[in-house]
Amino acid sequence: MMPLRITENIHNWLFSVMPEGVASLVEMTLIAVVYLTIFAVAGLFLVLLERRVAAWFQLRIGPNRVGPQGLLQTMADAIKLLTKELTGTEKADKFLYNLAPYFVIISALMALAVIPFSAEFHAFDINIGIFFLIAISSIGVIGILLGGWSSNNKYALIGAMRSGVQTISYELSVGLSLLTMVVITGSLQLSEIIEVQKSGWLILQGHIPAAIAFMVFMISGTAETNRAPFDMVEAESELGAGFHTEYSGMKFAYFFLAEFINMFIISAIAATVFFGGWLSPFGITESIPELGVFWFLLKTMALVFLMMWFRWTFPRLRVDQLLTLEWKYLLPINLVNLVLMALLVWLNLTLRL
Amino acid sequence: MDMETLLLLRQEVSLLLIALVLLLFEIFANDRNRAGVVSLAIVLFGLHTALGFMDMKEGELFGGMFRTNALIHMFKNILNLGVLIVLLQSAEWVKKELIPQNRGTEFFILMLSSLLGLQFLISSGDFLMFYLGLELSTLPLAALAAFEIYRMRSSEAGIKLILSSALASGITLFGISLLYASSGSIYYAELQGAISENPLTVLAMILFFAGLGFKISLVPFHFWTADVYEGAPIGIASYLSVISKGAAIFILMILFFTVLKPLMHLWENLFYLLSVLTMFLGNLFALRQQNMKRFLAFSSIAQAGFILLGLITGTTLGVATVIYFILIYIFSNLAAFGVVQAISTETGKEQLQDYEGLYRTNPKLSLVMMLGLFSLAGIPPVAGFFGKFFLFTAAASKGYYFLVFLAVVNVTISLYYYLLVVRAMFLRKSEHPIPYFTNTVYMRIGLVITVIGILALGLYSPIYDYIYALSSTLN
Amino acid sequence: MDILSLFIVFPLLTVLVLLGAKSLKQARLIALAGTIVQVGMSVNLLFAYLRERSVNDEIMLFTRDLVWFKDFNIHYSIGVDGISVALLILTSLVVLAGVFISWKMEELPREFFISLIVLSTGVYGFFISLDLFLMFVFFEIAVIPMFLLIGIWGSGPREYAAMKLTLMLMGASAILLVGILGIYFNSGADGGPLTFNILEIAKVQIPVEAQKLFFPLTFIGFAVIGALFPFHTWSPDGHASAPTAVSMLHAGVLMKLGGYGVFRVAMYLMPEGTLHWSWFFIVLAAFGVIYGAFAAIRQTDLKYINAYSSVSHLGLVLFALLMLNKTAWNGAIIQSLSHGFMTALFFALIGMIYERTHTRDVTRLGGLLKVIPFISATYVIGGLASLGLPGFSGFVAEMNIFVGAFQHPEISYRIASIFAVSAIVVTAVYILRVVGMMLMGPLKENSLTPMERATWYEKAGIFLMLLPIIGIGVAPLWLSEMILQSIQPFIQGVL
Amino acid sequence: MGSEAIIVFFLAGVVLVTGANFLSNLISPKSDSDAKRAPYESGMTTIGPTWVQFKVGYYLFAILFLVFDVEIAFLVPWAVAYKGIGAIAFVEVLIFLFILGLGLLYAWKKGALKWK
Amino acid sequence: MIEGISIYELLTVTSILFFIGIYGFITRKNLISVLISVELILNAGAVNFVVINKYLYPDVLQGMIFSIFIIAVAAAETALAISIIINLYRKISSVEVRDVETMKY
Repeated sequence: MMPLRITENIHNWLFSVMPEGVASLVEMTLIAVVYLTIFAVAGLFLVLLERRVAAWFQLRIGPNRVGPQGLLQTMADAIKLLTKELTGTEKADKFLYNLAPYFVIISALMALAVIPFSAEFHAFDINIGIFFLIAISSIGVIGILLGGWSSNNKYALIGAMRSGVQTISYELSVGLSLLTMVVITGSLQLSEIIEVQKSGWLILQGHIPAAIAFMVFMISGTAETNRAPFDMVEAESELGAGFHTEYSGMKFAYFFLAEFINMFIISAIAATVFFGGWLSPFGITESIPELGVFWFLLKTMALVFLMMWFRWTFPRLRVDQLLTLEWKYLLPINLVNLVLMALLVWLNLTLRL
Repeated sequence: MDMETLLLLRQEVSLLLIALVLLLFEIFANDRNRAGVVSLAIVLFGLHTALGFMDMKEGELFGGMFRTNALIHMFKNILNLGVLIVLLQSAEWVKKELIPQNRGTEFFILMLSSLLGLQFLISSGDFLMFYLGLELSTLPLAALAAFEIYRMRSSEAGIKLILSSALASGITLFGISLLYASSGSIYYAELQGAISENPLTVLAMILFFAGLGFKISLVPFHFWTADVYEGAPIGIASYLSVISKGAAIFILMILFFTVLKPLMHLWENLFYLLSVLTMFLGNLFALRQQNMKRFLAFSSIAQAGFILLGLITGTTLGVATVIYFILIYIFSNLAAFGVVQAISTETGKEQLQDYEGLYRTNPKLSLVMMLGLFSLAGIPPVAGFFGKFFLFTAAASKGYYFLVFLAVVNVTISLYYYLLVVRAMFLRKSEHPIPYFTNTVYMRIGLVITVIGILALGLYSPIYDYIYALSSTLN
Repeated sequence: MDILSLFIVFPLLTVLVLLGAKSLKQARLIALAGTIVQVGMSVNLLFAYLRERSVNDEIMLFTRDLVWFKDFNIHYSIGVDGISVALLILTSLVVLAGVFISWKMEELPREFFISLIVLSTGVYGFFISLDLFLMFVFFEIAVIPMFLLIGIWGSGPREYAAMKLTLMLMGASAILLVGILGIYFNSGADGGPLTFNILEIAKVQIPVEAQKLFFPLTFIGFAVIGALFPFHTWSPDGHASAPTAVSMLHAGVLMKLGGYGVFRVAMYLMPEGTLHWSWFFIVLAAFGVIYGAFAAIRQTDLKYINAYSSVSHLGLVLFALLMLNKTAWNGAIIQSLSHGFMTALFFALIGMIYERTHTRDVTRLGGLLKVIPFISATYVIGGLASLGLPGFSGFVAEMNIFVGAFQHPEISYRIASIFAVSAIVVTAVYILRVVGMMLMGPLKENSLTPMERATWYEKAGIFLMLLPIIGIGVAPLWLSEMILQSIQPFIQGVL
Repeated sequence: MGSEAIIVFFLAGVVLVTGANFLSNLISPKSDSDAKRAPYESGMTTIGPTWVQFKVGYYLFAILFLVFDVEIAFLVPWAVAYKGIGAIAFVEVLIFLFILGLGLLYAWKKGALKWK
Repeated sequence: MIEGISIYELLTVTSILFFIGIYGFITRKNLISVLISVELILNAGAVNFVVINKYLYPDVLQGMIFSIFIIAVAAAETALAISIIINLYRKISSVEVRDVETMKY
């Protein structure tokens, strides 16, 4: 229990040396700093991972010069981006143009807040966790739309519109597949969802419908993060860089960062909802809760890897194929699946260990 | 979800089923049998209307959200009948305009959805159901108003309707929230004892009134009326003018006579003022209209002012006379709108001067029109007279003689513009009269029903007695 | 079917049959048959009434009472007394004469006769109803066909006239409605059930304050159709534009509704109100009498002359009614009848003259006695009756009125009476002026064309009007007796 | 942590973006030219206005999304409460989804799901 | 319930929101802005319900449920209004209020 006690210790210590208001302020600042760090580190790490995985798939080495095994490559990229000039387009809507990154970053950050890294490492265990996640993740698309629209660039605009139609379409499937699982748990609170999984991960509890829901969730989650094969938003061969064509330097980095964090979030949610989050498989390390973070990250990274795998496996979809996939396949499947799950729960056919 | 529940919801369920059947029809229809939707919808809805006359038990559902009793049930039947007439009268237009564009089914589905909303509205037992009913009845209408997508005016009507209705319902909503704040419930039954006079409740009542005032097109909320009536397809205009208005008045009456009864000394004055304003404004604006639809729009504003005369009483007599008047008003206004519809569908003419010499070419249509207008004006022996007379009696029973006096002055003003139409049809001769044409079976049935209603409702008194007997259950 | 309901049902049946008529010939035959039967019915009613009256001293005879709207206590309640019977006979005769006069109605004949008969139904119903609501219904039924009759078949500014007439009369009826409602809500004796029945309300004392409030409303409501000054303006325009038969019916019958209503409703039910307001309305009525007479002098259009003389004569009726005594009332009712026949006769004759000369302008006519002697002669007779020559009905009526008026104890009323009497002189002036200009003297251009003598149907119409004028004039006591008998209960009520 | 966490994270996001922007402004080079500010259009000068009229398909999907998103909003409470209610909740959601499914079918049939 | 903030402050906020909506509805010249104003009014109502429910009558969830339905209805309303506005725009290439005032009195 050591690493988790730290927070409590700090908490107690803070409140013992300072007046209450100041203490909580400091504590909050600490939390913010910790999460910002996670945010940045995760982002940088994922970018690196992506490049390495891509290289691995293509039988190349990938970044390997900066730092040991190229580990500092993305760090260097970040510094480079920081020093780049910030240019803007003429006639752009300056206010919205500058506002857009806030939307994407804040929504990603807030989504991160509700992710349970472990039983104790959980900043914001709200009772409507999943609902909150669905809600907050749809704010990101506003940033994308604003960015595209305010850039005064046709590519950006088209990219943004495509992104809009794609994100909102697939959001339905994300929501519905998560709801399918909520039917089993009867709760939206992420900690409770994990609690339920102590008697078996949900993907096992709900067997067939849960598997369908998982697949749907991964597909639509990938689409929602605008990743390949659903990346016609930023299809470089058609649209330059898509909605962030006119963003440079640090401002571009925000979108880039947010995209990877979103990928992490999607994977984390999938890991939490379907694979028991920080629970160890079959409870093998139940006695050592410190390993929760490890299990959580392991599962998440596995799913992240899966998403990267998609990228190099499937060709990019055309916009009509993309919408057909969602509206004519995923959505009806999801609706039926929901009913199936409801039936399962009603008839008590779920599996419990 | 047992049988008894379903039986209480019978009207709504059957409406919903019809809408779904039509939806299925649309999904599986092909180009050849698409036109069949008109007959299908009308026959189904006719059955629904006929079945509605079966007795229904009294009861509550969903913990009091939905309630029904003989009075509400009867009013639903009135609405059904009205909508049936509207559908019959619109059949030809749908066939001519919408079926080729492949949009015929939607017309019926939206219309029935709106009716469904109204039925929930008048059956509501709490403000949530009330709000949902209100919105469900308005939104499809906005879509319908904008239904002739190739006409600018139709879109204009649609946007005006949706924006102003949204404003009104927003204000109502705010009023409901304040009412909820002051009394802690949204259920009528619980509110009934909980309302007391304090500034918050009064404010809540006034705000709440806005939404219904909008639907009834009382004067501060009437701005949309004429434009929407003119721009929207005629069937929609007639629906707006009678069905949705009638239902709104009915629920307004229920709410103000039961829930808000403790504030009666306040809303009496409010109604008094609005009644006078509405009558005068509606009538004065109607005087100068040249477009038949606008003309009927203002006339229907004025009629709303008359209806307030009955609402002001807060008694059983008021309830009975108002319902009776609405029933008559449905028939009269639909007769007038029906003729406008028939002529517009056939020739596209909607101006008053186009009607000159109509009697010499289309005597039957002009007779129907004359009956309808006389009924609207309140001339015996057609039904409208009885409706108005009883409304005035209701107002006079509370001692509002001066209000009645103002109302009769308005009746005279209104007679002038109704006679303008009669003058055009009967007195004038025209170089280019509307040529003779025969109506479709549906239109004929639609018009004949209205004529029977206009002639029979007043002279045949058991109808009023029945309404009166049911009305006494409200208080 | 009782003898009175027949008066409503039969005309409606006639209308139904008329709907099937294809041509002018069919239409006028059906209308003629229908109206002849109506005359038969009314004559039959007269004898039945006289028989019944000798054994029965109820206020109203042949009453019938069916509940209509029970919550409002509205009944289909009918019954007649002598006054109603007399007016019913007047109506049926004028309608029949109207059908004769309209023998050559070319334009939309079917609709014309239907409107005419609907109008007469309204009038019949009005005269026989004992229920205020029913009365009001028939009142409006009688007014509305006028719009079509003047608007479609009229001449000159017919649309304007039709609109003005309809709106003024309907406006009046609207005011009347307030009055009726006022009466209704004060008709419950000590919290008893409210009623529209005239006889029952008469038994109840309506609170004096209410009477003072609602009497003027009711009075004006009815008096407008009786052409009370200053609400008479619809009448000349309406008459001038209306087709002949309609003018006859209008002046002969419809305007009587006013006097009858004032008498039977306003004054009977609200005696205190009457006493309180009578001075005001007497001034108006007297002024109307004089004004009508002087206005008639100034006119050159025959119809306008007759219209203003109607205003004058009917002003006299209201004037007499307000004098509140038996003799005056008797005179008022005889005046109603007499004026009904007389003015109908005039309008019929004016119509015939117009048909032949195509003008109604007196200054352009002259020497008609030479070319159309029958019509001219009857015009002279009508004129003499109108200015109150003994031997004709006008004399009996005006005699009674002025005698009654002078019986009034108050000096101010007598002064008003003197003014009203002076109108007779003026009447003589305008009647004789017209006769002199139009019938005597040399022929003028409009009179030169060869003219058709009066046809058989025209003569029939004229005789129908002429006979009662002479009849009343020669044997007034018979009529007076019937009327006085009927006035009796009113006397007790009012005085 | 209570609900104030959300404010903390919001502020953290604001601080992050603002701070990084500030930093970047501090250390990045600044030069300005017309060419730099011109919108990018594959190396060509831009043609016509940028904010072009979009095909209606986008809006169509947006509206469809609205329908189903609101549906999810209603399903959430249902899903949470489902276990405790049982049969009746199942029937109700069946009706709900049936009507929605018909709506989807209708949109399908009408070609609203086709990207033209 | 938020500590340190009483119902009065929250209701003041919603009232301000409400009147901003009304003001916007009357003064805005652009149909979309008008629509947004209407949404402000609706949201003011929705927030009101939640606040009142939470602060005054926390036992029964009437207000909460109501607000969910308000959101749904507002969505439907917006969808419909936007569709009509798009249709208008396709015809007259404008979403200005003055351009959709062809019918007057």
